[in-house]
Amino acid sequence: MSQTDTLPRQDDLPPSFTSQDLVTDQDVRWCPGCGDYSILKQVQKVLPEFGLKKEEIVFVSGIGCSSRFPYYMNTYGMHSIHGRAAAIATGLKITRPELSVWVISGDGDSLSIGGNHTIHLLRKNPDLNLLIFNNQIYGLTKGQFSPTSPQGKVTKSSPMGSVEHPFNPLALALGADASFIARSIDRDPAHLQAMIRRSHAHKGTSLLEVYQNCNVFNDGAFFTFTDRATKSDSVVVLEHGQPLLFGAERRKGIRMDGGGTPKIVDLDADGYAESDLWIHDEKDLFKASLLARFFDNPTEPGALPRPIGVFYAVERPCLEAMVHRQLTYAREKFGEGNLDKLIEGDSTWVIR
Amino acid sequence: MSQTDTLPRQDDLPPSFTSQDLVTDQDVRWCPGCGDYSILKQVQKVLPEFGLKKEEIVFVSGIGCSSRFPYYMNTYGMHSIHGRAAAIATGLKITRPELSVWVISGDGDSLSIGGNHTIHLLRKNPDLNLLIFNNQIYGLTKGQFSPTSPQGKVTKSSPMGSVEHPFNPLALALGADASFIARSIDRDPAHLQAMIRRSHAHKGTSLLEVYQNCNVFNDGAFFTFTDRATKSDSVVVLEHGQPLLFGAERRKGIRMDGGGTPKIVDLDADGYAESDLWIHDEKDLFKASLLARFFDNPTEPGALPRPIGVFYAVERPCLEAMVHRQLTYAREKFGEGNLDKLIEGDSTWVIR
Amino acid sequence: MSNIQTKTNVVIRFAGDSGDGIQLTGSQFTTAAALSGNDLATFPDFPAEIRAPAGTLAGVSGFQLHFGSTEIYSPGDLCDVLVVMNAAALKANLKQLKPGGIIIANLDGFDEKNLRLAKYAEGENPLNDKRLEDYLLHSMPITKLTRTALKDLGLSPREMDRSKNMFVLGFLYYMYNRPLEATIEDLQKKFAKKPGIAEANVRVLKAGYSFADTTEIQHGRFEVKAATMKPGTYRSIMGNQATAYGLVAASVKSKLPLFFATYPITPASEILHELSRYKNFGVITSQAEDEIAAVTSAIGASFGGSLGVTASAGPGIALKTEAIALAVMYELPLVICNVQRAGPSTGMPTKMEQGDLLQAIYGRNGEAPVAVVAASTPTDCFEVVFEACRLAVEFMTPVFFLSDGYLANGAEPWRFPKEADLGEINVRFATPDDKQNGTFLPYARDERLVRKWAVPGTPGLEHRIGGLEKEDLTGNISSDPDNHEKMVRLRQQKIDNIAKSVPAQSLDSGPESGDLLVLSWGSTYGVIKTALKQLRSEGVDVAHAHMRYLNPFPANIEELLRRYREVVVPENNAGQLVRLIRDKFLIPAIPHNKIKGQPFTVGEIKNKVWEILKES
Amino acid sequence: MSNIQTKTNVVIRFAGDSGDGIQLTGSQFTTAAALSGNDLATFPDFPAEIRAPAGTLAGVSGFQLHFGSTEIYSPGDLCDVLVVMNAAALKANLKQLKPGGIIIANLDGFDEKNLRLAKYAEGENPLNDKRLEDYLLHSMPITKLTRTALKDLGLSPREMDRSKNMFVLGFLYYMYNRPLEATIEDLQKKFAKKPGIAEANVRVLKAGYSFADTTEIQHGRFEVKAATMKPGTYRSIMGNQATAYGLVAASVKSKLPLFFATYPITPASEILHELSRYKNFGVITSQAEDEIAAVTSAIGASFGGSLGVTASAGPGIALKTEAIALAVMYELPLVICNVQRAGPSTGMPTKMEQGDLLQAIYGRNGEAPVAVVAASTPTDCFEVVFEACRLAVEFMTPVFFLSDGYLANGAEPWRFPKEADLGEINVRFATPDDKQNGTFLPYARDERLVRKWAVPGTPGLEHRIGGLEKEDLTGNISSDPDNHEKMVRLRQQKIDNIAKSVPAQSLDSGPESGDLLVLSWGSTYGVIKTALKQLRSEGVDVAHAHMRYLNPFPANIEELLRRYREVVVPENNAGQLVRLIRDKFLIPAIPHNKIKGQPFTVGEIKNKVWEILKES
Ligand SMILES: Cc1ncc(C[n+]2csc(CCOP(=O)(O)OP(=O)(O)O)c2C)c(N)n1
Ligand SMILES: Cc1ncc(C[n+]2csc(CCOP(=O)(O)OP(=O)(O)O)c2C)c(N)n1
Ligand code: SF4
Ligand code: SF4
Ligand SMILES: [Mg+2]
Ligand SMILES: [Mg+2]
Repeated sequence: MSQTDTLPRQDDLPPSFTSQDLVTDQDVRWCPGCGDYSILKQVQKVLPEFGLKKEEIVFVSGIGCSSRFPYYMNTYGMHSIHGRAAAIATGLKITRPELSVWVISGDGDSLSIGGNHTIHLLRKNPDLNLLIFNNQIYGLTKGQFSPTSPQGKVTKSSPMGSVEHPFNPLALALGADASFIARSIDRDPAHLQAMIRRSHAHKGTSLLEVYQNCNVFNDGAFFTFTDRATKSDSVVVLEHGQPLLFGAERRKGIRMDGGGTPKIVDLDADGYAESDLWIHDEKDLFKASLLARFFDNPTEPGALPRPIGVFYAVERPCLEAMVHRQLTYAREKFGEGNLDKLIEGDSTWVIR
Repeated sequence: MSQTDTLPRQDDLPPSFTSQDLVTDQDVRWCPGCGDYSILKQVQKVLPEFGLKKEEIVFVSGIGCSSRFPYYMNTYGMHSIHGRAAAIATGLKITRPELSVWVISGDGDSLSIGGNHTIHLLRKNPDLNLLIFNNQIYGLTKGQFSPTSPQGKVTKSSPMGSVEHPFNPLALALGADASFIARSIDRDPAHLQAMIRRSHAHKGTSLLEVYQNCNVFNDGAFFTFTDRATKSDSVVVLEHGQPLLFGAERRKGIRMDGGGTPKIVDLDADGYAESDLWIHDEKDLFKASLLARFFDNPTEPGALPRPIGVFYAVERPCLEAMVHRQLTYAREKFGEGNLDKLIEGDSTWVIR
Repeated sequence: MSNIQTKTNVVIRFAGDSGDGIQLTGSQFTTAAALSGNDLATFPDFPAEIRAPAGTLAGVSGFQLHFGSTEIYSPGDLCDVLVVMNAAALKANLKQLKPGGIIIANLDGFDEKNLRLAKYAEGENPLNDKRLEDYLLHSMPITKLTRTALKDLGLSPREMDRSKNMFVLGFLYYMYNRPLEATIEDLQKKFAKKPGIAEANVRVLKAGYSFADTTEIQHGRFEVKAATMKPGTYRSIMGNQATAYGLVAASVKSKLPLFFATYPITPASEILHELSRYKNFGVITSQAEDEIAAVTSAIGASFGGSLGVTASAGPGIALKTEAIALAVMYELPLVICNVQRAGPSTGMPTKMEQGDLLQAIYGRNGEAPVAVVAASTPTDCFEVVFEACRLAVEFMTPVFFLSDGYLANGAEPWRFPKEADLGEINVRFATPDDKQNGTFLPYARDERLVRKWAVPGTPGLEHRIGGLEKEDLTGNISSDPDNHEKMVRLRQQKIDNIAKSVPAQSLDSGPESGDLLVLSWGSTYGVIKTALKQLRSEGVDVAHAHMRYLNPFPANIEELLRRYREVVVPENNAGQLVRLIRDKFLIPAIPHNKIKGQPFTVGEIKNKVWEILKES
Repeated sequence: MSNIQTKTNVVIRFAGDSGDGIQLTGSQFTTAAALSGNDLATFPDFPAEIRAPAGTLAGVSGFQLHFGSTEIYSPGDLCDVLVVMNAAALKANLKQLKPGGIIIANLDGFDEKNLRLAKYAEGENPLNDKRLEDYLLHSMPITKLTRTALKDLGLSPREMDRSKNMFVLGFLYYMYNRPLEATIEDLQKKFAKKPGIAEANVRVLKAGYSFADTTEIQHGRFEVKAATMKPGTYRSIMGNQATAYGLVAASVKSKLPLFFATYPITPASEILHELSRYKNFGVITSQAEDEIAAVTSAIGASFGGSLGVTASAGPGIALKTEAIALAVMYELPLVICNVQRAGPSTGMPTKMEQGDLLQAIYGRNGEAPVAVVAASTPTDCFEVVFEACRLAVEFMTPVFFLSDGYLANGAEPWRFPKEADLGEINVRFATPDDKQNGTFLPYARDERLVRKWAVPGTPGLEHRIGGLEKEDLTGNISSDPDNHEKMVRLRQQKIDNIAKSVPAQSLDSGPESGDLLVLSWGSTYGVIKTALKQLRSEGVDVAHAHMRYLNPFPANIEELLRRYREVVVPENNAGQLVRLIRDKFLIPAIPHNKIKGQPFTVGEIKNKVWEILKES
């Protein structure tokens, strides 16, 4: 049974709007062939399933190619300033907990200029969905390296190769106490849809990193993970409770030794059973940390496959819920605020 | 043999200045009893050992009580703006690799407003030393909760208790690919000195978190770890290659089970030998990740002890070294830049 | 009782270590004065350090109180009475004392250590010095007397010393013939759960009173009668507190939930501290990770239909400028409270200045007009921030509310309003009916050029807003040249239209036309009013207009200015309003500047007026 | 050859999809014109999108070239020749073509799909339309002809289509009687490693040339003779490139290593791209995590003795304001390059504007004066940014260098200087000898009020600097009121002293006194110069002064302005310099504003002059 089928569905009501209703009258202005198109399409595809009303949905973005997204979604939307979408969305969600809030961001937007808001968002954990379109490049400004570009990357601003060690976005997110992290790929629509559903279903901040091809400035950054020829050997799909299997015949697996070191094994040659393998557990922070570190260069021999799927998902209280609990408690304890009493204070005198 | 003795000493020359030479003529203006005094003292104590010249040392800070530090160090110094010391220091270190650069910061300065510069500093890894004085409070602005204050903390700005889940600074640092993380405590001068030495000795960015008592706005936040009565049961001192032992008689230890779960054992009652215990390995990222997550409330029964010491220390190339390597390479390849040639370019014409 | 002199007003300055409870003593005496019906104004003068080492000059904390039986507009220049708890306090404050003034000194704060810390020369003690000859000196061992009074209560010396400010208070109550009862009641209420402490405080209060009665001051008792103030019920309030109340009031009157997001900074933090206590008003406070997150989350809340407010000072305001321009583009309500402090950069955080006016008006990239209003007194903060909220909501625009460190911490009596007396704030939400031919135009405008607020959750009004230039009416992205110019001018005109919705600029005092108009804004109000009142009593009648609306200007301002031969603009900066006036009207307004982190004195204003009148 | 008309100048506008290589074709023709000795100016007009869907109006990219045998100062208003690669390009640009002008159209870009994407009505094709009757239309199936020319090379259609811009180029070379050789050589050099591509390009170039020769344009050939320019060696250069060179030059002349830190942003990014290639000059470029890190790391580098420079635009500049004020307090050199773009907020990133002048001057908290200089032409960027570095280093201050999107991407011929011709930049480092009586005073000043640069590594000069107000001379923290006022005034006076070190404001053209002075700054220079030249030839002699130094003003500016009855200030904003002039001198300078994200046209300037002269 695939993960896609077992996902919780929010509601059994028939959808109040269709994917087509989500299309705006604005021409989509991404480059032809850009991976953003697929992400847009999958979001438009699954949103109607959630039993939401269209007017309850808000997309908030920063600046970047990816951040044009809200203009193409016929919901409420804010295209804002570079790096600040997470903070804007936090203000919106705290004050309007009933809205379904989606943050759309790029690797530059959320990890370079917006890095601080991203880590604080994750620790505070309001119930919203953060989608990072990671193309390992600055698209909108025409091709400089980003904080996720691999070291040595030659770009307009790094003609001799970038000297910067890149972030591992999911490892960073775990360090910031994220309650939900997942990864998917623009060119795997079914998986991407499943991950969007999971993001939505999670109570708390869900971070979904989407590998996205920028065919103009960083074409092929993820081809190993999407090309028919290399894909099955270089990607491992995480499913809760299932062993880490990959390869064309799903006969390669990953085991963990005592010290926490992952090892690739061949079920046939090495004589292991599936039950000997690493069983994925979304609730296990330690395992999730290890999986986030599966970050080998996929073209190198013996490289660990890159995981996609939900790495980690645990519930902890949402920011807005705690905020409103305090408001309720204060009203219970002190009564609804009375402006005249507040202004008057404790100590007055009368002049006649 | 204690860790303090085995630390690498930079140089065998006699010190060119004394601790007393590091004292400035400015009155120290921290509150009497503030933990900052001890940190200042230990830094002044060990700096002369490093074989540096006084004029090669620069202290850079942001804003906060802690950030007043440079004014009290008779070296070069910059007291800057809130949260930006890491970025300032990066610019300085890239351009002047031969200087010994120290960043002094508070939990608000480096983890709230300065969070982005901190994580980017760690990933870029210039060879400088970042000391975070973590008092779990905003001192200078008179007592609001900080991003390290425990949830529920009642402060001036959270009269019903803070609703925010705090950062675990060392976990965050590991997520940002820090190459060196350590923790010490203001009230343990010998250990603090050792950690300052280790920070200095590390090639790359060294992050030293110092638990610091703010006796005015957050008195006692770390008393469990410093009080004679509770200290030995609630602190475990990490030493490379040594088992995780603690308790008054050092007869309590920590074991790791297969899944990466730490467990407290009593060597006497449970019949374990020291060799059964978790042996600390500074080079092991996964052990370090687990140790960083030893973050229990120390007053709760059965709480894991809070580790102090060097959690993690690995070498990877320093930013400034790579930058200068490219400059050298460019000069070798293209020759020293010739301004006239540059300006002239490839394609000129002559008007007579 | 016969030897009690009557005075119309008195300035007392309390000075000592932060640890001496100076601010507390000051506030308590203030309350007593207020309860006796005096008008008053206060000025706390903090050191920059949290707790600088005791006894040092850097650690001296001050609190000045001006109270009287006449109307009081400022905390006064020099003081009549100087209370000093130690040698450093005397050294730092003596120049603030009027010739012949009274000094009340704690002898125990003048021991060798204290004298050394205060950097007096070896062997020198000012109390025994000829320099004090011209003053009336009451010196007494306050610490010892306090300890003696508490001997049998089993308190530690440190605990005992905490009450020593009560001794001063008791002494002053006797000196100014104030009853002790109200304060005693107050103490007993306040420490109801710690009767020991209540007892200690009351004892020491009485000890101070008795000490004054039985010892020195037979020939130095004064009485300050109740002021003839407008009848009504009063309370005392500080500027930041008034700001917080004003925000809550705007939330109540507009029926918009208040979302207040900020990052702590001196001297704005108390607004956060206050508001975080009003959760039963539905007020949400958010202490953000930085100023940018604060302002942007307020913008997010505002998009959602809350009253989005942020507050900061100095460097924190600088960080918000990018986001404020976004709110200009969005045309959403946003109130930015700037409690100005001395700059530039970190500057002098605990000192006041009016240095951020031009930044508020011009400090953004591109043509990004916003409204700017400024408060003139601590109580005025209430009204003006309320007005800022009204303008923000009614004109769908960011509004700067300017206060400063002097207003923030200064206190004055407040004839507070009732909710029912407050003006209306009219919110215009878009409804599904706002669709025209089936489409919603988020940037359609009314006759004032204001768009409606279309809030998520409203069916059929789904729309996108952004910081890119937008097409007129639809709000779609547009880089059409003519559209851009049109939108820039529309946004400017909308702000200019605010002038039609605010009162004409009035004269505060003085002749309708004539030789000289003093034009001012912000916290200089009280001092200038006092100075001009004094000048008037000296036969010089000069006009005074005080501006609340700094952008746009009230419609009649030019006409008003042209009625005077000269216009002088006193400001605690290097000249900012004066530049706007000169640019807009080509009127040769004269700057008068003080950039010391301190308010003007009455004398400094009077002298300038004399100087101008003499020259012209 | 007899039917070749001679023209003094020609404006060609190239338009098509970004994918059509419009910018490349434009640049190549520019090079050809330059090599023939024409003077010229160019104006690229990018769409906001990276690659908007092919064929749409939003995706149209433009490049305008003005070349001539006389001096050329601006890219021209309307064009003589319009090259359109598709229907959308025609629709978007037709209004820019002079009546009777020439259209060169790619027939293959006018198929049904393209017409639909360009939003022409069903069945309508402008090429067959009466609307084009007034123009001379050359339409040809460029795509097809290109493919035919390349048939036998085994290239894919996509690869072949990449060369179609060469066809246009060949066609134009014939039309303007230019030799092909230089370009052919160029192509062979450029594609030395890909001879197939070189071959393809050359073939298509020749095909276009032959097509023109053998077909249509017997009656439409022109010649533009070489301009009589100042003798010397020239190259063509764009503004951002010139800025990068200017920075390298300042580094070389001052012997200070250049540290350039920035965060990418349109239209400033090319400065980073350029500088990142000059590592053999010791130039360090740092692409920081955000604009705040960029400016603060430049400050850190500057403390260490490097020439610290940062660059940005619009929202990015807004983010730097807090840190710039820190550099004001530090009194360290810092150059901030602001390549202005249309605002507010994100605005129109690829369009130009002069909207950030008041922000540069007033956009910080507190009194934080900095120097501000602005470039007037692409080549002027070199000189002015060099001067910005000189002022920063010699006066130990932040300096704003203002450029804009129009200068950044515009090209012009440059009679480039030699290193030896460049001015000096005098660095004054403190040395151990600067200690006075054993102590070093980091804030001791020379007669110009400039402190020395004391760099880590210098023994004995250990000192601390900070953003808190500092005591005069020592730099220690001080909140002394008089000291604060003194320091504020010292910092202001130091900036004012810069006026003594810069040339007096000169007239660019026109009478020494008279009816009207046109006062301008920044990229309006060329257009205004052209307009006034034309007016002069029409008998109206109006004066023109163009300001490079915007803060402080040159010392003689007031005297200069007062020599004219009227002063008009054209600006691509809502009026900024004009406010400074009116405030400072109370001169009723008249604003003339265009806020369309586009430079003025010559006509717009001329009309305004006419209007003023008529009125007065
Ligand atoms: C404050 C600010 N700084 C810089 C920019 C310029 N800018 C716009 S998008 C962007 C980065 C885009 O990269 P990313 O976030 O990865 O998005 P992508 O375009 O790749 O989807 C930059 C640097 C800006 N608009 N605002
Ligand atoms: C831009 C800016 N925002 C806010 C402040 C006010 N401020 C100064 S220090 C500080 C926080 C201090 O906390 P921390 O960094 O933990 O240092 P501590 O005082 O506790 O040592 C704040 C909010 C400031 N000076 N500048
Ligand atoms: S530049 Fe890259 S990321 Fe941006 S729209 Fe084009 S292909 Fe997509
Ligand atoms: S407030 Fe706290 S951290 Fe600051 S100096 Fe005082 S004790 Fe230290
Ligand atoms: Mg990207
Ligand atoms: Mg702290």
